[in-house]
Amino acid sequence: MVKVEFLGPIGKASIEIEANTLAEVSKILKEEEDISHWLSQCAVAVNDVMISDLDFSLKDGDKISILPPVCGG
Amino acid sequence: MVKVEFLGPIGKASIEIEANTLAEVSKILKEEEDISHWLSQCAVAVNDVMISDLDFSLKDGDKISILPPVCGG
Amino acid sequence: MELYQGPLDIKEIFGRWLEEESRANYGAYIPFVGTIRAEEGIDGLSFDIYGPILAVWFERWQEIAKTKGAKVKMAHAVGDVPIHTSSYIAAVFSPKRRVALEMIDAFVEDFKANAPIWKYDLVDGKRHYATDRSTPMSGAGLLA
Amino acid sequence: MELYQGPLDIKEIFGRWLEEESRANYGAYIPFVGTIRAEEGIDGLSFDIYGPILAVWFERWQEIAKTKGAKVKMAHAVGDVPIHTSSYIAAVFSPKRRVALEMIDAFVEDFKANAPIWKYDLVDGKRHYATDRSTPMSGAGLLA
Repeated sequence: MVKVEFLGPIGKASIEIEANTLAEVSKILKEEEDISHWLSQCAVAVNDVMISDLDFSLKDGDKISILPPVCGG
Repeated sequence: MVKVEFLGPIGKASIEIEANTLAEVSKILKEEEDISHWLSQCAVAVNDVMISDLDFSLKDGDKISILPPVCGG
Repeated sequence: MELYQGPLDIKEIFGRWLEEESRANYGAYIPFVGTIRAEEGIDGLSFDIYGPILAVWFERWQEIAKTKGAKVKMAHAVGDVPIHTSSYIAAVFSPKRRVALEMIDAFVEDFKANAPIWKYDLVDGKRHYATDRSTPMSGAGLLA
Repeated sequence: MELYQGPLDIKEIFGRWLEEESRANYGAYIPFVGTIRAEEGIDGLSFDIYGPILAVWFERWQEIAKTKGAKVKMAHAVGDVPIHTSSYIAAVFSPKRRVALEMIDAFVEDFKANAPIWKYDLVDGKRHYATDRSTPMSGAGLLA
């Protein structure tokens, strides 16, 4: 199981899913009605490290963060 | 008569000279032993306005400032 | 890196940073202060921050600064920040001015684009996500 | 434009400027603080300033800033400034960050090149003109 957190304005509670790669996470999230439309705008981190590889493999207990468009300052 | 002031590190007292243009000022200052070697590095102001024209004409009472290389900050 | 609930005490932070580095022999200290502007009927802005990734982002900048003999600092507000008060201060210290002038620009721009902070307009006590002013982070769209 | 005998009280100036503009709806405030570095056995630096031409120089920058909706401020020390104290603070206020980031760079660089200020190293109580670090002003050599 891995945990998926939705940050900032997405406003959705964390979920736990079974996934071995980010590609599998993608597949599952695309089916979530309230999240799928965010995905094209969101970056991804695994255990607080930004990741840009869809084949990145996950292990049990990993934390995946979904980061929508930012505007600090 | 115009007054010529030597600013910053030049360390020379002001002088009063007869001159109708900056070209005439140049001619006179080149003959001053303690100032001539500064001239290639110095900018010039007339009545506190920076001037870059040697033909600039002067009137009685004008103040000419000789400004050596700067380093503020 | 400093995070505060509500508006920043800019004078306190500026002065403390000045003192912290007063013996470090830096010739240039350039802070950038971000203040909430009154516009479009907002009462202020509100911010969410994801601290762990902000810390990683900031650590990378500390390394970049170190390679140039410089130092970076930053503080940001969490939650509501009324107009005419400040939500952000970032600063670069460096021995020479060119490094500091170039780094404050790069640091502030990268902060804007890649720090995990979300901004909301505050209107009548409600938060409205600032969609139009927000930027997708590097690598956005991976899961789409 | 503010000139002070000896080192600047940077915290006082920074805080006062912040307050002066606190209702002017600027989103960005970028000060540049210049501090005397300990190097080559100097006790400090010393400065001569020719006020009238500095005022003209600064007035031109106020005009440039105004055309971009921004504001510039500056303060500089006259006379002796010991190491680890500050001789210079300049600042830009502007509604948006890009204008402020670009203007503080241009303002500080032009100041360095064209403000009528002369710098001396202080060693054993004596002033030595900083020839090697000084720059001829625009138009230098006219009378040569």
